[in-house]
Amino acid sequence: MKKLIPFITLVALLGLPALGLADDAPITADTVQNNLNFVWTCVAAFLVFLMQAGFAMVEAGFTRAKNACNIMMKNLMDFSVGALAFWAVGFGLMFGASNGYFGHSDFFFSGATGDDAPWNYAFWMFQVVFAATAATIISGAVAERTKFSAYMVYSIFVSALIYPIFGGWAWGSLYHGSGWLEGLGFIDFAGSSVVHSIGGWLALAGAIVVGPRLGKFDKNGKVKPIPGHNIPVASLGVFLLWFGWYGFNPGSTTTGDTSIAMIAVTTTMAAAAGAVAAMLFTWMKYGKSDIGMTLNGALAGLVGITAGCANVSVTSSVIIGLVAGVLVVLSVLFFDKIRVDDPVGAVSVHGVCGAWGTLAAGIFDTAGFSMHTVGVQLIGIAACFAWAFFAGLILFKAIDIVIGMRVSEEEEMAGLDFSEHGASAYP
Amino acid sequence: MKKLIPFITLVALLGLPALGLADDAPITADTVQNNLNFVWTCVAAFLVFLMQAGFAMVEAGFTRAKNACNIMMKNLMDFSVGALAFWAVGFGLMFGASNGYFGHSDFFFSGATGDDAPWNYAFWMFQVVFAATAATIISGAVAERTKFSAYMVYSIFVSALIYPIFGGWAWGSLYHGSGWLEGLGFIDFAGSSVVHSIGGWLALAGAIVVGPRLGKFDKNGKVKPIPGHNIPVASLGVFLLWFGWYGFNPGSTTTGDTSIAMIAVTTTMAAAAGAVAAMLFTWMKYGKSDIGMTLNGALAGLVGITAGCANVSVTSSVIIGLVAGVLVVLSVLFFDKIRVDDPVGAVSVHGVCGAWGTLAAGIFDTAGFSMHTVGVQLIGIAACFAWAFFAGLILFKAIDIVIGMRVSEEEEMAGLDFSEHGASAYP
Amino acid sequence: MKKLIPFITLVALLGLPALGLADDAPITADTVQNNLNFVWTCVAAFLVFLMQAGFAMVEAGFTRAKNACNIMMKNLMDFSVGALAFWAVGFGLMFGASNGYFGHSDFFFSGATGDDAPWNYAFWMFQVVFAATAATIISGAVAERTKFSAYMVYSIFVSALIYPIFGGWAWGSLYHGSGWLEGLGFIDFAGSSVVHSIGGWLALAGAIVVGPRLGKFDKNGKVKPIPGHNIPVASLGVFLLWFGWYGFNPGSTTTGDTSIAMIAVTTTMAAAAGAVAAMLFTWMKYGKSDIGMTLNGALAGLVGITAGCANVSVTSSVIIGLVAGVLVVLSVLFFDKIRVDDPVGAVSVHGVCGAWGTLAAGIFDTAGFSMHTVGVQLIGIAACFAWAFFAGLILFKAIDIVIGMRVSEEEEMAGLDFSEHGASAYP
Amino acid sequence: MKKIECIIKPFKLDDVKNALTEMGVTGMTVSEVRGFGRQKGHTELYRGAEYQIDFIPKVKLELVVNDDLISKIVETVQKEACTGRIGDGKIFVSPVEQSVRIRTGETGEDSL
Amino acid sequence: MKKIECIIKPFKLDDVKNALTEMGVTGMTVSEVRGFGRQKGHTELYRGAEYQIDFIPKVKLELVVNDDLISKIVETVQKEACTGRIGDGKIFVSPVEQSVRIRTGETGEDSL
Amino acid sequence: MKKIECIIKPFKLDDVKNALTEMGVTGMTVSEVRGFGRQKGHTELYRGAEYQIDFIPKVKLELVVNDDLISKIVETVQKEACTGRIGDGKIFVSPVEQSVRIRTGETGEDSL
Ligand SMILES: Nc1ncnc2c1ncn2[C@@H]1O[C@H](COP(=O)(O)OP(=O)(O)O)[C@@H](O)[C@H]1O
Ligand SMILES: Nc1ncnc2c1ncn2[C@@H]1O[C@H](COP(=O)(O)OP(=O)(O)O)[C@@H](O)[C@H]1O
Ligand SMILES: Nc1ncnc2c1ncn2[C@@H]1O[C@H](COP(=O)(O)OP(=O)(O)O)[C@@H](O)[C@H]1O
Repeated sequence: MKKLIPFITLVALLGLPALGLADDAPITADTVQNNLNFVWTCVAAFLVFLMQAGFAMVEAGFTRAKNACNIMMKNLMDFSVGALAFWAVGFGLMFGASNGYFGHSDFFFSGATGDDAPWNYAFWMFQVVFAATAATIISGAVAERTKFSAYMVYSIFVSALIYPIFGGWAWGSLYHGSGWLEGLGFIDFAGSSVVHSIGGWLALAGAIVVGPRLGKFDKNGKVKPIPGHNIPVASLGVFLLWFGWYGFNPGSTTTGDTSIAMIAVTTTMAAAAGAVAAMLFTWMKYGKSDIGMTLNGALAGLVGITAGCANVSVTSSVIIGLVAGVLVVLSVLFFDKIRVDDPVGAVSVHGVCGAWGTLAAGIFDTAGFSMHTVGVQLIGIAACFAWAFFAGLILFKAIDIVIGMRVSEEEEMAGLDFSEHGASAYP
Repeated sequence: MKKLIPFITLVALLGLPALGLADDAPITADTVQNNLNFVWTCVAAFLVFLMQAGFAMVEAGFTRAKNACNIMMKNLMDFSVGALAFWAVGFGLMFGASNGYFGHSDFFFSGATGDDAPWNYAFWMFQVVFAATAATIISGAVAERTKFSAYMVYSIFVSALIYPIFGGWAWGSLYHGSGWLEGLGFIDFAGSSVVHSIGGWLALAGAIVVGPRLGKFDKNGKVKPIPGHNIPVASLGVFLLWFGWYGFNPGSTTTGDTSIAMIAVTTTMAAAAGAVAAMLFTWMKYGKSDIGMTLNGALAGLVGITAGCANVSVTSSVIIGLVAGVLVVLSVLFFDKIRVDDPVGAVSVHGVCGAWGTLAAGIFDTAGFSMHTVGVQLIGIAACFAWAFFAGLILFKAIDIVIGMRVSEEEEMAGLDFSEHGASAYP
Repeated sequence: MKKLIPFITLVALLGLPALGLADDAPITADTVQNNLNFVWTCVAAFLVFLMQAGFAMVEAGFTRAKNACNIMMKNLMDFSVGALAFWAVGFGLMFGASNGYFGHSDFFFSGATGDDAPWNYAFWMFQVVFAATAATIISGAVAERTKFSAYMVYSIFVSALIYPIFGGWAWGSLYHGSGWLEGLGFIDFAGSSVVHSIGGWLALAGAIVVGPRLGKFDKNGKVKPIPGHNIPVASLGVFLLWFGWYGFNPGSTTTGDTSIAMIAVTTTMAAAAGAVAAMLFTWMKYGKSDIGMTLNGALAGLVGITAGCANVSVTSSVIIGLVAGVLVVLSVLFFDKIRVDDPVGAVSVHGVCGAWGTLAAGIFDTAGFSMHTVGVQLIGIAACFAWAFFAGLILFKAIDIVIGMRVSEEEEMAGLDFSEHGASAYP
Repeated sequence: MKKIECIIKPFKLDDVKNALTEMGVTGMTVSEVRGFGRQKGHTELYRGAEYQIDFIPKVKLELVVNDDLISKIVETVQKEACTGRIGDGKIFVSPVEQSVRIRTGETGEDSL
Repeated sequence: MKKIECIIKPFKLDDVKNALTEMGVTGMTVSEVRGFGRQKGHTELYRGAEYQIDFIPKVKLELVVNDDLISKIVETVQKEACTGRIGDGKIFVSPVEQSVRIRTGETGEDSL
Repeated sequence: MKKIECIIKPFKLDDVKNALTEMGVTGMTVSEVRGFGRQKGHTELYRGAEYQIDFIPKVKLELVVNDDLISKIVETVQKEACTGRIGDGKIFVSPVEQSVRIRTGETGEDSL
């Protein structure tokens, strides 16, 4: 523990008050606020990390038992491989000294480059969990049929290139960069677009390229549902994601200040409203409330409030959540109808509701409604779709050609647990 | 992220030290302490939120597979609907300007009302997760046989009326209110009565009105256990609840100060003692240690220490936990004997041990033992039971008459997953 | 809540800024920093607590359904019984006024002894969750065949004696003690040796004394794998452990300062690297990536970085993780070959990689490489093994003679859930 | 010696078992099966799409008994398992030529 | 009256069931089984050790039908369940002496 | 051609299977069942209340073989599955009239 390491003795001194020697080491309020910012930002990052577990549970619960190990591997690996890729390349592209389109410094992040090393670490820590989130989103949409090797490859490209480049456009100036989109005044506080829509539109491209699972659509194109194997696990995942979102949204202040409370409140209300809206809407539509949709509804509300969590009123957050909850249901049905097979609804939750959230952040801006703001938001939404979807198409097509995106029919029927990992989830 | 939103630039300034410009923005220690209070209160609220997942897992694990989806829906919905109801009505009743019996301001909480908006948000955030906890407690006691629609309705009434009114009596003055009970000097630091007993006695009323599950008691009234379908999941739930309790008890300071450590310690010791006591007690009683009871024992210890966590010694907390661990076992057996069917033991854990904890907070008060304090605690316990149990009976009876509390025999046998949601948890 | 309890009104005053009366109560930056240290240390302790759930899930997932309840009981009990034992005896031995070999004050920790009570509580809270971790590690290695009573007994001895004594050697001076090993300049920031190796070598002794599970090795000593029953649950456990590690490593500063960020980064990178290394290594070795090994790889990386998390560079942390990820695979195979049956790989993850991490903390020390430092680390590693393994052998042998370590063949075949607890995990 | 196979509604298992043991049946083997018949399945809802569940959970009871007991057992099962509602199930009787008790090697009647 | 037992590959169940219902079969009972045969199992990997899975998941289909339908049903099942790859399974026909519909007590042909 | 049905203790499955394959049996079908018999169940504890588990997990082994092999197989199974303790299970032999290999359409002996 601390005593054992020289280079933080200063810190140890600061710590000493705790050991009753306060008077020896006077420190300034600025220093303490700075420390508080570190504590808050790190704690928030840890909560966001836990979203990986949430995604893993949601995806596993909504798919079949024979692919559960593969899903765990994917979720563990897109974080692990993604973190390495973001460390080596992505962070520099996103936050390095930039020409407005991409950064070109701070590769193989060592914390040493640039000023003020300690804060670099805190900032990087918060950014890496965001990058991993974007990569994980795709996983669900291409589940149960994608080659593990192909998955590894695109995870690297997403964390190292696709996510950081758009991220730089919107958030670069938070560090050494500067992006054209933020230049316009684009509002995306915690990443409805930067993280969720990017992930969602990539997921769409992936689902299209890899194609639907065997048996998802019959010869006449009618949907034949493939129920997930463990709904309670999927629900646990949603609770974990919701919990992690309290790091995702309030944490995006990266300062421990009074603004986090209001962000936590809008986040809570939007999620609640999203779940309620989806529940009631399916109840009216089918005569029974649909649990899968309700779970998606809660996530839809969370994605929807992510952009505007810091600049909309509580009442607006409720409205944003309600709309997202209905939108996600319609969107899932729509993508089923156009025969895009998205086992967990990632495209609808993250892509569609991410776009909605970005728009809503403009419409309900507490700074007052202005066509200009809304216009900028629309530009951001369009840029996000264009970049993510087409970069995705190219990436996945390329992978498909080189190593193949999809396993063979036999392997798919046997399940990826066996064919990719020689394992079974519940032996 | 922060740069993007005007209204927290001050904050951003505070944050700047992190970016190495400390000197530009001198701030006071008071401001930093205030920020710290926000960070601590929000983090604590997030931990309490996770208790929703804990409750969901415990309840699902202790019931049958055919009702698992319904249980997830209930836990997701009592938080979501509850949050909306508490936002619209409950918060105002509990903390609004009050006549001593209920508040009558701050409805449809906008944060704008009253002074000092930012803190309102932090305070509200912490209160809403408490309200949701009270509502969730009932869920377990009426599981596997209650109509989902009835569940929705009473969740709204509990979060909007029953919980807030008693809460106002004990805690109103924390905000704009003032309650008669706190006026007497009633001690309930984190809510053994305000949250747990209220939930527990409502659960008792609910279990009585809805009646036992088919097959729980044979014609001679002998108990026929209906084992839960997933004990590891129930155990995970207990760990999550215990974790969340570290937000529940220490967080109730709503100030980031040195008192939280001692509260964390008493909370830990009471939970440990409760689990050990229940384990040993069942071991002696049945020759084997009973896992279900041991899990309940840990929760019993946590509920027991909730009232006194900040005003009893560590040794007292061990005693409180040991008593709670034995009490919960006897209580579960008692309610079985009087043929109240409580699938998860909610009444015993939250109702009975909540009362014990409230009493113990008086008996073991570090301020010294006084008959008066104990007397006040007894008044509080009685008021809590009277209010929650009878208000509950009326509420549930009314619902039973209007829409019916219970599903049909066929539906119950088929399982609520199918009959209420047309789903199955493990297709 | 706070208003209700006299003795923290000072605190309440500090809190008041939150209620808009800042000016009334001027406070110093030192006080606020001190409060921040409490908040940070407590939050970190809570995260470490959650590792208990992680261990429970990993162990349950990697073993058979018929022993799942027993595993939950063990994990709940080693924390509960362990906390009581550490409170009564262990803490005093580890941190009490010491002769360099063991402490002899602060038994039955009341917080009252010694100066500066509040900090005592925070410190104790952080230490108790560490002690519990060491005890839990053993659980996995002796799973599926150990008597519950024997388990209880050794948990007490580990938390009360074996862990604290070595802990005092390395960390005693953090409090009232002083250990010979720290005197030499031994580096073990967060406990690769103090917690993980101790647990791992005890696990080795336990696994040897209790012997392999029926059917793990055929007559010719060939390994016959006994697959775990729920890999997704094991994976959830790994995510929870990783999450908890963010309390374990950064929290070990026990001061809320800027150093925590860099520690969080090295922790993240080592875990990621460990997972990737194990995944690739098994892929090359078997033609398929092995999920069980990959999960162990992530944990191996975490254990490996624990000692050096605060004094190695980010690049070094990647190397440390990569090595750990390969090492754990080879180690698991090695212990299988020498017919030590460790169902979850606890010895390899915690013992072997703990030793590696301790060595690596010396090799990659940012203070610069020195044979002396490395030498001291080797002494520490040796002392750790010698103490834990032999003390363990004696302890387990003694227990075996007195009450027996192992259940009967019949009981083992029937499963411990039934034979020890008369229960089944999935009725 | 004959084998009686009964396919019944799961929740009837206890009643049937008790009735059989009361009349002196000492052994039977039970397995979970799914049935398809006049009692058509139901539709379930999954994330907004409905689908048909054709097979309904049933329990299959197998007993091998001496010929003299057959009629009595068939009768009892029929009585106990009957709810009068569609899907109650079937009873099938088929010949068994030989029976062995593994523990003792006894054969024929004594082995039951 | 005879019983037809079919052991088939799980993913063929739907096809077989549909074909049978089309030809007028009104009832059957299905159960999950594991098979051992020419189609040898596969090896799995668990934490670095390989092991052999001998038994392969199959589905067992049981129908009791009138003698006249036997050949037609056997033929249909054989056609529908056949992939031509090893492990397709078997069809066994055995005598049934008596059948009862529990709901009504009907016996013989009417009970099917 | 006859069907041999064996109900055995689960942990005996491997031994029995190995013995049978050694003696040249090429196929069998296995299913999880629960048994009721002389070996009475046990009581379990759930949240302080005890209850009786009547049905004990067993494994059912089904093989259809030529008549000439019957006695040898029955013998082997009896030997391998026997622990001498109550609950070892039963072996039942019953007639099979026809057998088809789905893959090839072969019938009779060749289909086994
Ligand atoms: N011909 C048959 N062969 C085998 N099992 C059958 C047959 N017909 C029905 N069953 C079984 O009996 C169950 C009940 O039959 P069903 O026709 O649904 O109602 P009922 O028994 O009232 O006629 C079915 O679910 C199926 O398991
Ligand atoms: N003699 C037998 N008795 C009972 N079931 C058998 C027998 N032989 C094969 N089976 C079942 O049929 C399935 C397929 O048989 P197998 O020999 O693997 O392929 P094929 O049917 O192509 O010959 C096996 O998995 C087993 O369930
Ligand atoms: N008459 C029977 N018909 C079908 N199965 C039976 C019969 N009697 C016993 N069994 C099966 O055999 C198993 C063992 O029988 P049991 O009487 O318990 O012991 P033993 O085989 O030693 O006599 C039972 O669990 C049951 O599955």
